[in-house]
Amino acid sequence: QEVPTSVRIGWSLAKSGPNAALTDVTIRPNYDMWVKEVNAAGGLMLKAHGKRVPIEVVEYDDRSNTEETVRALERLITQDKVHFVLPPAGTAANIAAAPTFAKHGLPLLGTTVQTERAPELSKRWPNLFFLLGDNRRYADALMNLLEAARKAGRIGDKVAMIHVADAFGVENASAARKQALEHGFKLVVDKSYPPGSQDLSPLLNEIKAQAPDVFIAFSYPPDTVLLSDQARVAGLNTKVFFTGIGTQFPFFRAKYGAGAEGQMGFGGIDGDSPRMKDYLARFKAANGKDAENWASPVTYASLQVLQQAIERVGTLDREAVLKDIRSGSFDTVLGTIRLGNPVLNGATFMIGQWQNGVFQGIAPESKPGAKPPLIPKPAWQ
Amino acid sequence: MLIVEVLAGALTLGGIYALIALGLTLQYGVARIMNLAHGEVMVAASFATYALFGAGVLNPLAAFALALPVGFALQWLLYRGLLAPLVRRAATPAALEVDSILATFGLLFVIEGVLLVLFGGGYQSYGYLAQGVSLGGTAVAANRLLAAGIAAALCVAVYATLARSRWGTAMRAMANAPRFAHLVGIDPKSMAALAFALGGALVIGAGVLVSMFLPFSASQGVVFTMKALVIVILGGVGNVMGCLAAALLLAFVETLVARFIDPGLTLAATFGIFLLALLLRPRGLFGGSAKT
Amino acid sequence: MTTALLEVEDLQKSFGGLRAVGGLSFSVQRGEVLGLLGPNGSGKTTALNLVSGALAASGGRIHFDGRRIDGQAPHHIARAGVARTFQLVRVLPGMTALDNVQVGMAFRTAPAFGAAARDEAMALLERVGLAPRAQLPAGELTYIDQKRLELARALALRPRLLLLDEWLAGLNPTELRQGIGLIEALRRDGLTIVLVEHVMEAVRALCDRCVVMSAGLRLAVGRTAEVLADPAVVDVYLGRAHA
Amino acid sequence: MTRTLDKPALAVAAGLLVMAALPLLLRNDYLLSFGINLLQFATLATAWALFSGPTRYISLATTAFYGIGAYTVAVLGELLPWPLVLATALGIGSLIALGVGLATLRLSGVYFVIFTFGLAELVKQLVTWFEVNISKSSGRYVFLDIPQQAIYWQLLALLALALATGWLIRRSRLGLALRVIGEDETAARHLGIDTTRTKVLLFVLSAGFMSLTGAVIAPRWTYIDPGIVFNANVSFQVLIMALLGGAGHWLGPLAGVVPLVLLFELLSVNFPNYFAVLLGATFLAIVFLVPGGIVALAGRWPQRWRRPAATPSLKESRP
Amino acid sequence: MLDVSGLTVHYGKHRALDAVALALRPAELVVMLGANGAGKSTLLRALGGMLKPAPGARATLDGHDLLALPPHRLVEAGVALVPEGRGLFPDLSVQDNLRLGALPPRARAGERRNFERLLSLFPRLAERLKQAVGTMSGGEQQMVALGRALMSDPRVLLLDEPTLGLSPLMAQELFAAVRQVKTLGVGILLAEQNAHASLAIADRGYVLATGRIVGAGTAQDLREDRAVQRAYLGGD
Ligand SMILES: Nc1ncnc2c1ncn2[C@@H]1O[C@H](COP(=O)(O)OP(=O)(O)OP(=O)(O)O)[C@@H](O)[C@H]1O
Ligand SMILES: Nc1ncnc2c1ncn2[C@@H]1O[C@H](COP(=O)(O)OP(=O)(O)OP(=O)(O)O)[C@@H](O)[C@H]1O
Ligand SMILES: [Mg+2]
Ligand SMILES: [Mg+2]
Repeated sequence: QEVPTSVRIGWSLAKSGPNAALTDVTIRPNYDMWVKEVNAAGGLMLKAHGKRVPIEVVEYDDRSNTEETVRALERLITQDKVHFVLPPAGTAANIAAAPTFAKHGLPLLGTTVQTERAPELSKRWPNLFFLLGDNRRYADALMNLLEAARKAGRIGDKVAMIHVADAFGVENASAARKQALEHGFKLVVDKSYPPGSQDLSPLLNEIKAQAPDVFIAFSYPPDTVLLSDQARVAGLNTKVFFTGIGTQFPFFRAKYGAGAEGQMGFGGIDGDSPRMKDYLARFKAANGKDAENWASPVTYASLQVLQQAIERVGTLDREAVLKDIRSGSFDTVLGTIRLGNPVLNGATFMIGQWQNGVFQGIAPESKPGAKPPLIPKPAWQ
Repeated sequence: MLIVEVLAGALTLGGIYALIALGLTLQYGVARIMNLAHGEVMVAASFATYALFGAGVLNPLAAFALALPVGFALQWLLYRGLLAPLVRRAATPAALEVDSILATFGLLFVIEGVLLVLFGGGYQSYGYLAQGVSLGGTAVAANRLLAAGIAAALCVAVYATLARSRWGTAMRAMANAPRFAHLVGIDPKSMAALAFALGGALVIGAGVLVSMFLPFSASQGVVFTMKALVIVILGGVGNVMGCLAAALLLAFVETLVARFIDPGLTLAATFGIFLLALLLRPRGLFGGSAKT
Repeated sequence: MTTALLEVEDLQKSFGGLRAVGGLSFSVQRGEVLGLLGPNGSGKTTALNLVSGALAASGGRIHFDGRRIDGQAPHHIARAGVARTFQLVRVLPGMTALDNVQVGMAFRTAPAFGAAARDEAMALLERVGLAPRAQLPAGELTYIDQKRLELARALALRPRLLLLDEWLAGLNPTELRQGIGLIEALRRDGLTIVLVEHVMEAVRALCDRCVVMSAGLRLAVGRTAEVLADPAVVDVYLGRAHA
Repeated sequence: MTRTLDKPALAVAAGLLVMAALPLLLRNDYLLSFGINLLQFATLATAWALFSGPTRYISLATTAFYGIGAYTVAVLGELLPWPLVLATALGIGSLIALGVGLATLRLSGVYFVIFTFGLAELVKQLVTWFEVNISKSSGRYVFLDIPQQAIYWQLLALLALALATGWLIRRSRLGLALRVIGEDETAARHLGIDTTRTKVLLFVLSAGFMSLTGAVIAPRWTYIDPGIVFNANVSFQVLIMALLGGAGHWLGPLAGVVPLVLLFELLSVNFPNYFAVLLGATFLAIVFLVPGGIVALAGRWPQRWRRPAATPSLKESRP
Repeated sequence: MLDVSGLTVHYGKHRALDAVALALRPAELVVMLGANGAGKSTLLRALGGMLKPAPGARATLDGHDLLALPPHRLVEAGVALVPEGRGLFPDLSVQDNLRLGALPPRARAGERRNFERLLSLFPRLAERLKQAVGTMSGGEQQMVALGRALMSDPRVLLLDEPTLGLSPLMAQELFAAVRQVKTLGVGILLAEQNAHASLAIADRGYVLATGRIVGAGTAQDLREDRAVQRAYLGGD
């Protein structure tokens, strides 16, 4: 068998358009950093050839357009003859990519894809993995947390929930709605708003008038900032204040500093884990900025999975690598993970909270490293 | 209480809309450049403010004061260098429209691309004057209020100039029938450059103001361009008063719908109102009527 | 019904607060040339616009050949046999003169299209004196030639009623004589014509009867010579020099 | 009124035949998907120019119809046989176009342009609202096992149909009516042209092709939501391509689509990190170097070679 | 005052004016006669800056070179053109249109006086100051156009068929007004098809045919010239 001179790895990311932010914050720094690290170590160790082989990257920009994604992937696979392809950015792109990955027997370790149909989809395309887990579990985790707080007498049962009007918002909201009602919470506000809103104060004022104990917003980063800003102005300070995606972003801390204390969002990390600390430090050194605290470590972990599977198999045989991914266990920044179930639950925290400048994982509370939530959240400052 | 809340919300939003749209109305109405890069220019100004503020060089208000003259100069150069040649060669207004759409579409990508290279694709946001100010019992963000105030002052100044001054009348004449401008001693080229630069300065100013309270990203410009276009058209091309009224109308509709009907329908309502208005008044709310 | 080809009763049109036409009535007999006169802004063009369907009337009735046409779309009226020219010419600037005329033939009740229509179109251009410029883009013709082209195009519709809005304006006396001759010839061919005109020489030469409007109302109607001698008409319209 | 095929029409027909054979000869996934992209834009731009070319009404509603087609597939794809799904997409798209066409008759110029843009946004917002509040979901899955080749051929057939329609209309009285409307709508009305019917008919026809394009391409994405299928960029890209080629000629849009799709591909393959800047710069360069569109550029030299046509035809024009 | 020589204008290959020379004195009314297509409008448009003449042309106003000026400077230099089609701003009000006439600095001082004089000349405009010009009748627009030109306090007034579309009464009034303007010292170059009426008020005239000046003389001489009578006065 011919010895490869390089391991060709390809990706197509949204470098412009609406998903560019996701690419920029969560995905690309990890891809770049991983390639750099692997190559600094001499490359991927291919046992079968008895040597380390450096990674060679082929990358494209799909401009946040799924049609472009599909075409770029096909180009990567058939023209550029890459050995492996890393996932694109966002739910739509990952799902659009799934048939192509499947057709070419490539593992798709999705880290920016979230849908309530994850279990069903991973059956349809067995090489599709959901590393962020089952969408519905997030609502579960949040509601369990609230339930506990209510039992402890720290909050009442009035919940105000808003969500951005797209798949992400709708799915999270409907799961949360169902859970909230099951747990006996009262939904005093339950509304959606269009993506790209420039003023959410009418909504916040309406919510304030209801004086809820809990505020939940399934929002995108710009809305998360807008909501956080406008809630401060409106003086809406609920005992639990959940916003996200975006709360876990480093720029959130940069912007609000200590003012972010107590605000909750998706994700979270174990602030005391040495491995995580090491990852965050390396990330900062490599990219000159802090890592995001949810999908970013997961993305890095997915790369570690791929790397370990390839090195364990020792060749670039896709089928063998895929098999190893399904059966093996992997040592990652998130701890040890196994992908027997393609929908990976519990690898990452689902709910986090800013505590002393760290976006600390607080739920599920059973997860090692979880800290108790800070409820009620301190006043805005 | 509720009235104040709605009023404050609508007016702050409307002020900013008006400023953005006013810039476009000058560029499109007078200089005849359908500027698709309008929003990107604005976002670029937001990024520049962010960079300057972040580096501790300027606070946003100082940046705003600087933005107007600098923006004017930059946009003047842009017109003279890039667009004037197209104006010169255009045989008909329709040809100019096509050319300016194509050219500013290119410009849109260039600006967005440069921003992507410089700042990446993520959202940026900084805090400045973000505390609330009590206004008749409702808290309004100081930065929004300030921005709306400045925007309103600018709009009134521009409107008064256009409506009352001789120079403003000349500019409206240019908007109406540029081919005849020279008959009354207007230099169409410099008037167009002036209008374009003034419009550009306004939108750059708007970019600075908006950055105080909205997160922004490189890919976001087109949202503002389209909103501005909708307002300009709703008000009637080249009609400054119409433009201001349309901006306020949309802001009120958005605020009211968000507050009393369903926030999910704000944009639908915006476009619904826009389409309805055009169906009833095909040349905008305040558009002139042509004679057969 | 009457034998009148066109019957206008109590026609009204307002623009905002301005009553451009306020209760105008007149009729046009078959084969006659009716002059529609009046000071500037008295509503003549508006009246033509109402008859041809360019504007919708705010009140009143219009009958053409016994059928009611007010409220109908302009293309219906055009196909029914009413052709017009415009005070401010509207040729199709990007098309040749010949094509302009051929367009007139393509959409009438008995359409002619393509090569079949060419000869007919050339004949019409010949008739208005434009044959040598048949291949020029209409936008490059002089104002007067554009007017001629408009007439040829209107004739291409094979109308029964022709509405001419100041078609003779801007001709020098020699050309005016030719123009008058042309309209006379059209009338001889059986065409009925409504002539809005300020050129008195033409009105006197061509019109059997005249309607004089003032401020949207009918000021006078009758045989041309009588109407033009009417002191009220002299006062508001003709001025002493022409009386 | 000559219905015989002229030289360009023959060339185009031959080109289409060659394209139909390509997937059988090349068997390359990437080229196939590139071909699909090319055909998609070619069909959209040709459909766009059917209406907008001669009337000079610039429409930005492309994405509305394209999205309607795609959504129809997402909703009905698994319930009905494929031809019926396509027919439904065509029906819905045409019906909406009929309503819009009738409503927008009084609009002209830039008012029409922005109206159509607003329309696309409104459709997107309403679909979103419906999905969020009534269907309680926002993304939809299109699990249809339609092979890529089949998509390619369907698009090719659609393009051929659109081109043929454009070619026939040019030669018909309808085409003449459209050109007159483009020149002077008021005059057109007084020349016996039913401008309303003409415009609406063409608008519906053009929208029908767009809806079908959206429907045919949808199975490629697997997952769609309103943000994806009602993407305003599609309208703009189509507009730019058609304008660049020259919308007044029935082959103009094609002349714009081919180089631009190639250019997009070239830039995104070679300069993934500077795509936007380079694309913008190329656009500017094109505007300055190719005034009047590619058809005009191409039209310059053949004229010198060809003898003047025996029968003078109606001159082509471009908005 | 106004001296023109060697004025040649091409539209593409077509030569519309061929080495035209003419002169105009202050307070003089000169009429241009010619069949349609003779080049009258072309001449006025070239002098008014709307067309660029071929090299070799000369046009001076009191010695100042007019052809060196960009079109928009001509008004300031004292040349006002009322073109065919009037060249108004249709969406602007009558008042705004008139006010724009006084845009050039030279006209500012006399603006009030000119405005008042205008309104007494055309009382109809006084009633319609707020109306958008585009909605006025053809004749009303013609008044606005002439009025706007007069507001610029011109030394030379170029009028292209100003009575086109005016009622007989209005045309008389307009000619009277033109004569009055002349007495203010303005030189007027008038292109008119209505040869009778224009020769009646003109001092001199030129005859244009296919772009060349083929005849010139006092109004009296021209009226009596048999060729002119045949061609332009409808005589036999
Ligand atoms: N679209 C319109 N909007 C507002 N006013 C209008 C409109 N069209 C015409 N008018 C007004 O209606 C009146 C009649 O206009 P019309 O054009 O019919 O006059 P006319 O008799 O043809 O005059 P002329 O002889 O000068 O052409 C005028 O006062 C004019 O200003
Ligand atoms: N824009 C143009 N393009 C090409 N040729 C033109 C253009 N304008 C005028 N011409 C030609 O120039 C010649 C002179 O035209 P001009 O308009 O000066 O005549 P005129 O004496 O004013 O005639 P009229 O009495 O019809 O107004 C004509 O032969 C005309 O066809
Ligand atoms: Mg009239
Ligand atoms: Mg002339």
